[in-house]
Amino acid sequence: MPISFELPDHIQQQAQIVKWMAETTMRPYSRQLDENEHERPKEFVEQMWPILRDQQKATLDKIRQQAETNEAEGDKKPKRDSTRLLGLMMQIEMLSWGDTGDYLCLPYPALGGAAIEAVGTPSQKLRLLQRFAEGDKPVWGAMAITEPGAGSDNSSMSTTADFDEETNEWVINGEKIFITSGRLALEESNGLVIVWATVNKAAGRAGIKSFVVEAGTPGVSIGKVEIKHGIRASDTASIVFNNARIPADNILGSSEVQASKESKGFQGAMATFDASRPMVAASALGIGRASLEFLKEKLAENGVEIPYDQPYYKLTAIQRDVLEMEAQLRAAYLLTLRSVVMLDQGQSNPLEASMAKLKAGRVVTMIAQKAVELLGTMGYSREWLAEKWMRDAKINEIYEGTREINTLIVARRVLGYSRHELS
Amino acid sequence: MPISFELPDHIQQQAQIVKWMAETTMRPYSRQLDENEHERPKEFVEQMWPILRDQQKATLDKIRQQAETNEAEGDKKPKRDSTRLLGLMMQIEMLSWGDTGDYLCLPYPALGGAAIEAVGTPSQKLRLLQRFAEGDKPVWGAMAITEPGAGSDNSSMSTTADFDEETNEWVINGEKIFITSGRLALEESNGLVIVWATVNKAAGRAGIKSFVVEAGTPGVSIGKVEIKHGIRASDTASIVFNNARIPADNILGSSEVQASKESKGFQGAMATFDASRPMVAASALGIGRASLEFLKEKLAENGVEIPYDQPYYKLTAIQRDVLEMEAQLRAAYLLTLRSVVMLDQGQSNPLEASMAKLKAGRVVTMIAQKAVELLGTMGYSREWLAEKWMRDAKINEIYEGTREINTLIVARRVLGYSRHELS
Amino acid sequence: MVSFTPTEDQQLLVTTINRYAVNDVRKIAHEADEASQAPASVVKTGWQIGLVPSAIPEELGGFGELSAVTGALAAEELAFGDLSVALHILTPALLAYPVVLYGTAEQRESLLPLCLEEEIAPITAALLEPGIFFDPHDLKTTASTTNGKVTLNGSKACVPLAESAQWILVYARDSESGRVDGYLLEKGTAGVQIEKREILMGIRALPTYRVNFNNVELDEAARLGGAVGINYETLLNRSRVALAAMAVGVARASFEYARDYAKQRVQFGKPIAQNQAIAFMLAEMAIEIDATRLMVWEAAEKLDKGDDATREAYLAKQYADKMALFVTDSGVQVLGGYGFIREYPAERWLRNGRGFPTFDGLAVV
Amino acid sequence: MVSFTPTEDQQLLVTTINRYAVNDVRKIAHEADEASQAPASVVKTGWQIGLVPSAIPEELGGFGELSAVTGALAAEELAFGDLSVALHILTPALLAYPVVLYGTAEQRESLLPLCLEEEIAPITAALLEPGIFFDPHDLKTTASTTNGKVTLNGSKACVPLAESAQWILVYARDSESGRVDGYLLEKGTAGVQIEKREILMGIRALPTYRVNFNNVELDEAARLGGAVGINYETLLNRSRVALAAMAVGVARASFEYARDYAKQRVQFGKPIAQNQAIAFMLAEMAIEIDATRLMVWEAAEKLDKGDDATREAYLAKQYADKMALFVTDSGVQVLGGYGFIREYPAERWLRNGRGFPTFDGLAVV
Repeated sequence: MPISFELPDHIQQQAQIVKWMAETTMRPYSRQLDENEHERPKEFVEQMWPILRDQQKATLDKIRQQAETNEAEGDKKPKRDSTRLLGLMMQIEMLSWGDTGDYLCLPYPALGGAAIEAVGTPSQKLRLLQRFAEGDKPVWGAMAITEPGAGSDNSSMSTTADFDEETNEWVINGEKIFITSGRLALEESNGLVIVWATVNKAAGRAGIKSFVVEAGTPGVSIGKVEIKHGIRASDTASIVFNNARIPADNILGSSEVQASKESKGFQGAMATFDASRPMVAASALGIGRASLEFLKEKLAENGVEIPYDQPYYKLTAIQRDVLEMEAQLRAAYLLTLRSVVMLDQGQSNPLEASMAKLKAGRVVTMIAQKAVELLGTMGYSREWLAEKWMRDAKINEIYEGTREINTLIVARRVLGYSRHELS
Repeated sequence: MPISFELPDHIQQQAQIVKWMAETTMRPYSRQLDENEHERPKEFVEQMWPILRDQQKATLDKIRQQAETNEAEGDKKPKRDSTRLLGLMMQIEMLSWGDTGDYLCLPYPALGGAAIEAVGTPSQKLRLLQRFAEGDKPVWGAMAITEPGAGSDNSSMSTTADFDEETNEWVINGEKIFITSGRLALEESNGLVIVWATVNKAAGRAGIKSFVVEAGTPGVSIGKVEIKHGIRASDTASIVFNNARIPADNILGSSEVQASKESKGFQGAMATFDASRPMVAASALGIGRASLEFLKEKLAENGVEIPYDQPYYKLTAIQRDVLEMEAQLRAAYLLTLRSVVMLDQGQSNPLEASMAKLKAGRVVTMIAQKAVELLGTMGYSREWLAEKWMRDAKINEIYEGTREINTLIVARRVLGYSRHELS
Repeated sequence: MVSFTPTEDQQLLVTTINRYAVNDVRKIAHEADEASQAPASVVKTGWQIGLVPSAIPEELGGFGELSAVTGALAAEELAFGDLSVALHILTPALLAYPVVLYGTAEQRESLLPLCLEEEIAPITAALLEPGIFFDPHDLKTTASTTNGKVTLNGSKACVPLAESAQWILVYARDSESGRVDGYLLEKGTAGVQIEKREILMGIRALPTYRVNFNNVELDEAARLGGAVGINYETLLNRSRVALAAMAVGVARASFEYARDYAKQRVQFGKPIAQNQAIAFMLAEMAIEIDATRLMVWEAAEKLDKGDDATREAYLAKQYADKMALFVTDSGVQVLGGYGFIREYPAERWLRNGRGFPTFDGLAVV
Repeated sequence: MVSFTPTEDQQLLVTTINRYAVNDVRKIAHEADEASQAPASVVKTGWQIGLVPSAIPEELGGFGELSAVTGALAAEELAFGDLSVALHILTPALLAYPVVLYGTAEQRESLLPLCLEEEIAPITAALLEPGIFFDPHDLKTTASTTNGKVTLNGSKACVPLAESAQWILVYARDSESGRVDGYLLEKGTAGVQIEKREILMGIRALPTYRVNFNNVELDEAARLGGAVGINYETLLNRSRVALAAMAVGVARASFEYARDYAKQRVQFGKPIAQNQAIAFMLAEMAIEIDATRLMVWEAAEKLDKGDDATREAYLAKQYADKMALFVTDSGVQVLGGYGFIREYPAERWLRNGRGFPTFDGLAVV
């Protein structure tokens, strides 16, 4: 089909609904949740749980069907709804426009679910994701990768998983940090956390597998709950594993994956990120949009309108800045849109995903910081949300691959270099 | 003495005189010399030769005296005139304000002389520099380091110098490129070129020594004369050495240096650059200043004045740009000033020199490029000099250490890292 | 439905132009720049790809395809070869497209057939005006109408191929209403003075001229679109899209050359592309090029849908201007000393890339 | 004679302040930020370094040394410790220095001795005004003089330590002449309303207040400098220099922390500082910090010489605002995830660093 930027109506309508929710259940509480860190966005979570739960239920039903048909017709890659991720992108942008901290508290499998979908077997999906598809109480999923010593260097993990033949269990030891919704998943709901650990340190990447740790597992405890620069409504915790024992079948993936001496398991993790980066970018766009819209609104109240047909020499400094911010945000939006549509069309997009994540992170950080400046003393005041959006925005240059890591990925792809040729 | 930015009167007067010369013998010919590449700035050279020749003569007399006194009192580091390089900086800035291409055609020992002063013995200085201190015909010096394959990587030189016991001569073979005034030195005057060559390739840096090749040496020929983006009045040539034989004493430095298995010789070259980088920065500043002054003049003619006490929200886009250009140029000027004054005070300044060179190169490139834009069709026209200054400015991010090389040097110094720890 | 895939026809066209850009244009770009003239044969080959003819309505013998998206794809690819040649080959569009869009029956029938000839059509347009400031909404060139006659006064700058042009489309502001119209001016009309060729930093192979109008008298029939006139803002947007697309082409040329150079150029024992400083610069270049292209496509698609594309076109052009400078300057930087030597193309791309903020009206889709 | 070497006295002062900044201030900076209050003991220790007292004329018991250069050196070093504490300790200068420079004999004798006490002097000043736009040359707070009485009306924002202040120096525009003067306002004057404490993104340990003036009646003797008044532009320049110097201090703190972190933090088998991406960022940070400091010193020296320093001070401040954001943002970036955690100082430096464009009049040398 020819080049087009036209969003399907149903997706635009969805986005409008989400915007309305953001205005009614997120924005009104943004300041309070920022000032009272570790308080939870109750209203938002309660409103979202039934929706997400039923979506999850539908997804599981699909998987169940496929599992059956597959037995019948043999394995077939299920045809993808070609606007699924596009819709997701628009919803995430609007949710993050409402409040990124709240958005990160969505009661759903999150990255943990993404990992399960990426490498889990059908039966694992059905068993592990069921909790997100039933009940009145919200349930959270999370992903635990980063370690105190490791940062972006996931290949050098020190968290270990040893198999205990006698009890037929995996025994996990180590500490993970910076886990979004870690406490929500393990202490405040009957959730689960995907933990990346090595079964063979000597094997490096190849030894790394992903394990499912469920709430209530003995030997698992929440360590530190972080106090942060921004996204304070989001739960960021560390988890300590002290001889934590989990069932043998809680290692993710088919028996080949589990056995494989290659780094399939690790690549699984990375694949999860390729899928998630565009959504991180979408979330970033929401903050940039919130910040820019608010700025323009306040400028208009003070008599500053933004023209779109004036030559440079007739612009004021502020008009020039806002036009630059708008162009940059549009550039980031379009790069994100491209990376998402590629996934919907079943194309691999690691380059485009990192381009989008990198550009969006940088642009919204710039926009939110600039907005604070252009709004003067009010921009710097906690009476308005501009300063909060500046603090929220910055996380997008840090989490799920820092600016530097993503630039490195883009550079490698652009140059056709391996990890060894360009590090 | 306390913190002060006050330039001594005599230096300000010098600068005024140089500015007058720039206005009368450089600017009027800038366009013509740019359009007719490889034409020489005759008027300028003729006016400068007697001045530089007599300065050189005075310098040599000093050296002669010192040589004598030193024999008497033993070697003492000569006390430095504490404003010598400061004066030089101001003069170079003004000359380059006039025309950088012309400035690079100054009839004097240039980098070649700097090398001779840095590592040459007193007798070598007297013998080799005499030609720059006498006669009616201008004489040029030059420095040949870069090779087709090597770029900034001077340690991997392939030009060789072998000693011929029988004739007691050095035999040089290889090719050097990007030599400023190379043709002026060897073909158009009785000048000389300092050539960096290895006496022992296996020894890497340690094997590299500097040799003096004088005009008229058999086996030396000018290869390619470059056609360039900017500084077109400057002579940039390559030199081919085909069994070029030079006297044994034309290796620079004392017998220890010559014999040394360490890289004293190479460090000599690098020391030359530490001394020359601030002057390259000074030359860059001249272009930036020319470009910015011209821009402000034309803007004023069109009713745009630059205020210095207005809040940001009351500025136009152009005023904001010009204020930014001015601040940036001042920052580069002050970093350069600091690195020069340190040298005058006998302090080592490799970090500050690279900071100045890097900042000045980047700033003037930005200023000159921006000026072309803000001057619209006239900025892009060859009827005005703005576009020429843009082309001239860019060389400052490239020669005598690219932007990247200088950033690397700054980074190493700032981090306390060796070449091996940070490359 | 969102999609980033050109149609098969478009892909075929791009491939054709790419072959021309690489095999014909690149080979002569340096000499053309030095000689301030592109070889006639190369211009003719480029013209015969048929970009402008295909936009001529079918009833007049063309293909009736005037698509901004297709135009943007073609403009990028042509500029990837060389900007001077791209602007040269598309100069006839400066008059032809507005006539296709807004011309009266007479104007279309009399002028558009010129675009179906073997040789490049001798037609051009004049929008830019001399001086350091230019505002397309505040033209200094005026048209005053009195009993059936239109009188033009003023000066235009940077008019491509004006000297050899049979017809020049001149944009002027009505001295009463202030509205901007286009006026079709035939060679040799009294009061028209074409000055000696302009000398510019870049696009040196493209002849451009200052043109003065001193009480030039025209019949009212010379007004493009007659009484109805033109949609000036739309034409400005079509020009913004064309130029932004060309900026992408120039930048892509510089980027690809720098990328390949950095991979083969060995220093300190490894390709310089293996230094993060160089690799990261190349990554940024790639991102900015892709981002700009997407902005160009979005604006172009809006034009093809008939929506108001002012905001998108304006932002895309503004973004492209900055991107072109950043990328072409980085292209020179990556090459180091060789970036400063004219036998290497990087410095030409920088000279051409720097010009986009001042090229208003020099191209159209 | 050009020189970049502070005097021995200045170096001694800087060493003293540095010891205080490192040993006393850094230790409490995080808690103070969280608690929105700096410990009184730390404030007292800082006050007793004697920066403000030393500026009081000798005949009143001070050392009579009011040097912009010395003030800039001190401001950088204090802000290197913590910006809130630096602004807190120097708040009395906001009233004291203008009085030293322009006060009448009575004003000097009645007010300056407050600065010689053990405890920090309870005096401050009010320049900034509410709203998103602020122009010091277009104050909304007005002073109208009628038969010997001055009436103040308007609102001020971001007035440090206003609640505990005995005296506030209020800048207002004369409703007739339009000229700006300073008015000395004593605690409890009728019509003065100090609102509840402001909440800001940064400088959280510094209490600042909105202050409203509703027909506040003062004796004309309250005008600083009496009939002669003040040199307002000079005071603005002294404020620009002070703030720019503090921006250098904050940036230097962030840079040094990031540099040391990058050298010890090992990833992929080596310190992250050995990646060009990180190393080059640190190099740029170092250059911008040095450049800004030199600009600050140049403006300060001009002030000390009594020359008009408007251009230098304005450019230095503008440059410092940008530099502070670039450096403190990079400081967070270098730390990665830890840069986002409040127990690490980088994010506090970013919140403080971002504020400089809006701190007009919050410090003075």
